[in-house]
Amino acid sequence: EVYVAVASNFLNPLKEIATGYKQDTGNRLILISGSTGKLYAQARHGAPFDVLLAADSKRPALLEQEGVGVVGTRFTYAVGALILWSLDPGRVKGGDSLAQMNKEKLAIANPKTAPYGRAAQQTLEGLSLWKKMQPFVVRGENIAQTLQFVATGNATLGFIAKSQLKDPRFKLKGSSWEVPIDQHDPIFQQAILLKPGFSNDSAKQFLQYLQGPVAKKIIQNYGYRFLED
Amino acid sequence: MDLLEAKFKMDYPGFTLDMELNLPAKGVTVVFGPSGSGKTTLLRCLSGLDKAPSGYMKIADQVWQDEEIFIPIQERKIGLVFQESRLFPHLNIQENLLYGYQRTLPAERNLHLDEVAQVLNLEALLKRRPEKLSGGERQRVAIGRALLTSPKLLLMDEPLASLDMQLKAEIIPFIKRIVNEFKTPIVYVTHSMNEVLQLVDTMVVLNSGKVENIGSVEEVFSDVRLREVIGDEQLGAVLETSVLEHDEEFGLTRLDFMGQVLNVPRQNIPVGQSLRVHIHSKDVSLSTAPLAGATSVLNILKAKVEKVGVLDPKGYSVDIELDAGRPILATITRKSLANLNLQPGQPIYAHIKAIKMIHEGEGMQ
Amino acid sequence: MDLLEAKFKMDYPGFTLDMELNLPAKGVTVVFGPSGSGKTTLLRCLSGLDKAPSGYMKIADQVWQDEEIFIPIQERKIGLVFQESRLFPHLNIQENLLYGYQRTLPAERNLHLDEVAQVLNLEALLKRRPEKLSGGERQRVAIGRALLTSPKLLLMDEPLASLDMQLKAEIIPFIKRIVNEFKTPIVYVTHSMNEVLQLVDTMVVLNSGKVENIGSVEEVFSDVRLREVIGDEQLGAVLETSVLEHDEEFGLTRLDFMGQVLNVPRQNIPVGQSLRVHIHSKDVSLSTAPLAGATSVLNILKAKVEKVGVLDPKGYSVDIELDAGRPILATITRKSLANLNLQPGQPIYAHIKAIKMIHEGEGMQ
Amino acid sequence: MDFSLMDAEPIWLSLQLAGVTVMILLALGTPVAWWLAQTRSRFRVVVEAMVALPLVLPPTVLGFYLLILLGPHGWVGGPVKALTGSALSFSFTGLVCASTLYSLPFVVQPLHSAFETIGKVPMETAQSLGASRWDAFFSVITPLARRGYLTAMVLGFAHTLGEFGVVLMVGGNIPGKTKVISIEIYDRVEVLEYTQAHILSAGLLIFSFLVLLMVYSINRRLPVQVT
Amino acid sequence: MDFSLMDAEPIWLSLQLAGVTVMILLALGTPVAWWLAQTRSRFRVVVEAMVALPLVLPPTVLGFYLLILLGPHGWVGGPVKALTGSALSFSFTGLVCASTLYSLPFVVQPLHSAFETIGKVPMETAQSLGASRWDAFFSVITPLARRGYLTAMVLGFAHTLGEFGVVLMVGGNIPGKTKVISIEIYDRVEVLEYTQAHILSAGLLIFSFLVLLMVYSINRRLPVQVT
Ligand SMILES: Nc1ncnc2c1ncn2[C@@H]1O[C@H](COP(=O)(O)OP(=O)(O)OP(=O)(O)O)[C@@H](O)[C@H]1O
Ligand SMILES: Nc1ncnc2c1ncn2[C@@H]1O[C@H](COP(=O)(O)OP(=O)(O)OP(=O)(O)O)[C@@H](O)[C@H]1O
Ligand SMILES: [Mg+2]
Ligand SMILES: [Mg+2]
Repeated sequence: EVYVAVASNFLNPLKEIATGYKQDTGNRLILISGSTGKLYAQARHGAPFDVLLAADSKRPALLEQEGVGVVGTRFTYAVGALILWSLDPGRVKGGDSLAQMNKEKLAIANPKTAPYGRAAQQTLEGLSLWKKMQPFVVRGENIAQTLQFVATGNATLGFIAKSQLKDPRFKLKGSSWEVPIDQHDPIFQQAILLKPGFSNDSAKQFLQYLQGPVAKKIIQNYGYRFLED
Repeated sequence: MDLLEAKFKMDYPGFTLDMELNLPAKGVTVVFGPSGSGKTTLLRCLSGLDKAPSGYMKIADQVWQDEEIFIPIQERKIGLVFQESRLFPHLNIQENLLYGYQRTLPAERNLHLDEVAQVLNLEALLKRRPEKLSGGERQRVAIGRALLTSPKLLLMDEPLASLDMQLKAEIIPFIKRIVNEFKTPIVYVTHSMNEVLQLVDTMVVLNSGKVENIGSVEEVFSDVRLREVIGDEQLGAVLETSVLEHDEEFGLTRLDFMGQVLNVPRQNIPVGQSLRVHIHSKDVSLSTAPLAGATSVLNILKAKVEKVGVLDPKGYSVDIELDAGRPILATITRKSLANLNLQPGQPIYAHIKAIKMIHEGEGMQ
Repeated sequence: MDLLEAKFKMDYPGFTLDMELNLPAKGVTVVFGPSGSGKTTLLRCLSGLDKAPSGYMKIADQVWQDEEIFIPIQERKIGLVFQESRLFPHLNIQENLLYGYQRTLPAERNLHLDEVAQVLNLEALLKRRPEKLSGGERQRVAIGRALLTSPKLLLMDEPLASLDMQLKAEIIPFIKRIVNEFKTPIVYVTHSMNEVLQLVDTMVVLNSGKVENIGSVEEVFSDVRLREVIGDEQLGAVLETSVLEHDEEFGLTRLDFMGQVLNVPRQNIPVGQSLRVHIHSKDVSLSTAPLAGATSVLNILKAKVEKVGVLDPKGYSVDIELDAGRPILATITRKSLANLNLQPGQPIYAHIKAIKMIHEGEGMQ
Repeated sequence: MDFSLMDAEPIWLSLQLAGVTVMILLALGTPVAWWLAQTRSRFRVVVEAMVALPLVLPPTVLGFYLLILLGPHGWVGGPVKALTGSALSFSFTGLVCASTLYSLPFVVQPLHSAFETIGKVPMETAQSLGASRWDAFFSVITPLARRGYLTAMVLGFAHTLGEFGVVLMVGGNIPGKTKVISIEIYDRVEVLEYTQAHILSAGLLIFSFLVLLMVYSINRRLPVQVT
Repeated sequence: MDFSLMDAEPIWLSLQLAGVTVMILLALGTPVAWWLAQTRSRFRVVVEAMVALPLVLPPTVLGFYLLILLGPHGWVGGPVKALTGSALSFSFTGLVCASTLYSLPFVVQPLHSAFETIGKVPMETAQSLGASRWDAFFSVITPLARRGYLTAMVLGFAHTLGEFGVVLMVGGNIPGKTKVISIEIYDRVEVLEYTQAHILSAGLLIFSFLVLLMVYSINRRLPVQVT
């Protein structure tokens, strides 16, 4: 058994991977999802996680420094992509769809706490819309909540993760615009082996599997890119 | 004359109140009866706290309850003294006293704080909280609080039960004053015969939720059948007299009773004013001739034997009904009866061994 | 003899209780005094509910309170009847009655539910909740609850205040039985002189937190200085007599009082047993010669004039102290005094106009 | 310092939110609790049970349902939008609605309990002295229920202050509008700004402690016994 | 069906947690509330104020501090680890500790309020009938405080059931160990599994509703008035 702490936005892909992994190796993954910040704090204070799949690169790096993560096991398992999305099929045509906001809300993840939020802010800054958008912006605690703001019709537009749009279970429709990758700092989602997993061979094996072709295929299906891209 | 008419039927498991009342809506109506006979329940119905189903109540042409109408208690302008004092714990004594007062139109207020506090001896307690009062003090506050609403009808449930005789002697005249001065009718529940005698105009005797007797004090007190309820000792004549003169030298007051004279200790009452006296049947002894020798038994009434009561074979005394203009009752022993050989119509001397003056401060226990 | 010694000082703003008591720890000690005089406070100190600082209390060689010792109330084995009934609202009547009973060692229980419920007339109410009881019913439950703890000392605060005379007449003998049969000392607070007379062995008169008088009933009742507190009407002789014989024909009982005979209505008491009688000073009239003519005034005692009281210039009557073996008090009018021309030492006939038998059921108001 | 300016707003907003919410809760909770304490209706237990239900759902989930309800297509938000031009979500008003619903049990329950303990005697007594039911309620019942109100206010206020799940969801974390102090602290912890989180937490705790201390001291000075 | 099996565990865990927590809370809250109602100590207001403080912090933040406290290096977790081999964080015991602290005000406040309203008369009366203080407490005070206990239990239970901020932080969302129903629902919403979230929420609500209905009905059938 491997205890895998996973950022909420990667939970669905990881579930698929876990199914395959179990078939291939017979090992079971126990998934613990949460926000990266929470998982980090828990890992630091003795959580029995073997592996952490974070939504950013900062916190795995910190864990490595602080000796909670095993040095040298950190790697980027996926690179996220940002999408501007609306339920309204005709609403989003490109970046300039943002210009015509009128009493509407634009949902983004909290730039302070969520990498996708920071990316959204950078995108808007690049478009010189950040200041102008302020009256319309609502912030979700994380990227999942951001999606809910839009999906429930409370916000017309929202910057969400491409993986969410691609998630087969979500069955999202509407109109969208994929933000070009150079408009914001890349969203590196890193994994790291944690101390409790150091003696757990299955954990190391799982990290290998995550970088293997089967897993990569699944990750790609969710719209993630890879470092190599 | 103004009447208070009421008809209530209340059913509790194990107890049924079922009564019809027709009372003068003036003076004091004393409700008397054993514990659990329904006195409090009656007051609750009269006040509107409880609503007897299909009950009826009317006072001085105002219907307070019938099939359609039910005037809620707060609009009835009644004053209610509960059996327990029920002070508001969050208010001090003054605030308690003024609670109803402040809710009375200024024009309708006929009593004020100062006077009430003084009569009820509460002046030193005004700033205190109810929980720091003695039982009797609390009871007095409850009385004051109800009086200060200047009610149109006053309902009092054993208001003086926990007070000493001196306080009673001060409060009872005050209650009488309210009756006389403001014409407030009072329905007054008590177990104390002394309170009854001093206050009563109309008497209602209850038993097991039913009215046992109802009438003027003279009628009720000389009703031999009520011996049980009223108490052996209290049975007798209640007579209305008037003050004839004061004998300052010997400290006597002479009363006129239907042309005969009764001597009683000096009373502080103006000549000509009326005074109610109570002559217990046990305090009347009979003799066929006037007494010889100097004696301090000063009151002898000439009367006629009206009726010699039935001598219960197991009893040791017998009631003799006399006629001295008004009925007088004498309870004498078997032996006396044998000595006297009484016949109806026979003239007789009734020696009144004790006369109870029923007025302020007298005769309180 | 067992004593109850106590010394308490309690300070409230506006009231100070400061008293030292030295009482026989047997029989009934009646605490008497006006409202607010400290009766309840005294009972609270005696019971251990309140702890008077540097107070002292000792009963029958057991120290309950001194500088070091303070026995908490629940270990004092007392029975306490509060002025308010204080029933437990979450328990029904039977559970209320049994609350203390169940906390008493079976070996120490001297009364049981059936008997108590019967005497207090509560049998029909056992399954009911306190809020569905009348005021008097609640009070009776409170009495029963305290009695059922079979206490070593019983403290009762106006226990019969809201009861009618028939109930009183049933409960008082029961209380006496507890005193006699179980030797339970009782400290009994009351405002009712009738209760005092029927129960009292020792009397404590309080006023403004101080002891005004303390002593046997004979002493206190013939203390002319206590007229104010005791009440004009109650002043007089309390005499111990014994039953001489019963006259079945005339329904009389003859009592022996120091060799003289008193006739009273037939009493249901065995010959030889003692009976306490109360002769109010106002019911004694005097004559220099025996009476002629048939009369129902049957009781004449030969006595000597002991002392003629001071005639208050504003008063209308005067107290004459007589000696008939025991002191007897007669209160006669100015006029009688003038007629009689009394001299100390002079033989005199005291006509006893009324005798109050102080025992079960008699003389209740 | 810029730092202090930045932090003042969420605090102020939180206090406003908690204050307004508690006031609405008292105004709303009082009649509900009174009804519950008085009625003999069979529905009483149903309402009693329903009042406690908002507590059972996780705040975020409750927030999610409220987001739908108060949003532009929701049963409540829709009509409101039609009337006023904007829905209730992402607005201070929306926050107040959400907090009110969520903290309702903390106000209704203690009041209900207080009213029930008071019983019918004080009301009867006040009416017998000529007070109308309204008058009696405010002059007698309310003061006698003081401890209940205190409990209700403290629980309601503190809970509104600390809650963030519902508020985050319904409010959208808009600075100056719906970003309350609890969200602010939460964010700091999320992004590992522990020192500032500590400072804010400590500040909030100390402030609340002082407020509570004051409230309880005043309460203590008022006469205690209500038997 | 696999689905139902998967969901049973968090529900069961939640009920266990809420049950155990409420029991501990009653055992702990009763003496605290009783002390508060009895004492004339100056510390009373301080303790009163402190009891409400856990509410003021956002649950996650409180959870964060508890995580530190109960963790292997924490003041509480450290010694416990030295003794038992494992710290309190990420364990059921840890969850119970955290929930207890967080729900404490919901139990202490209503009980305090109930005890204060009861006053000293019933205790005096019971003692005068020979009951020791303990005996009197259980035979008289507790039944008279029934409404207070009801409020305390309902609020404590419901709040523990619904809370997830603290629990998520301290417990770590470990399936079968610390993953309670509230977290489960939260997760479903997070990943947009709305249908399942709805089902779970509805189930939780209905279940809680029925439990509360039962509790209140029993309470109603017991004699009401406690004046
Ligand atoms: N807690 C208190 N604080 C201040 N004064 C008090 C307190 N308790 C009693 N008193 C006062 O002490 C005096 C004596 O009270 P206590 O209850 O002993 O009187 P009591 O003799 O029993 O009177 P009652 O016959 O009216 O019951 C009263 O004047 C009362 O106001
Ligand atoms: N709510 C109730 N449910 C059942 N019985 C009741 C209820 N209220 C009163 N009773 C019964 O009704 C009878 C009359 O009660 P009520 O209070 O009118 O008596 P009371 O004449 O005032 O007696 P007391 O002199 O003892 O105060 C009593 O036997 C009492 O037990
Ligand atoms: Mg009554
Ligand atoms: Mg008293």
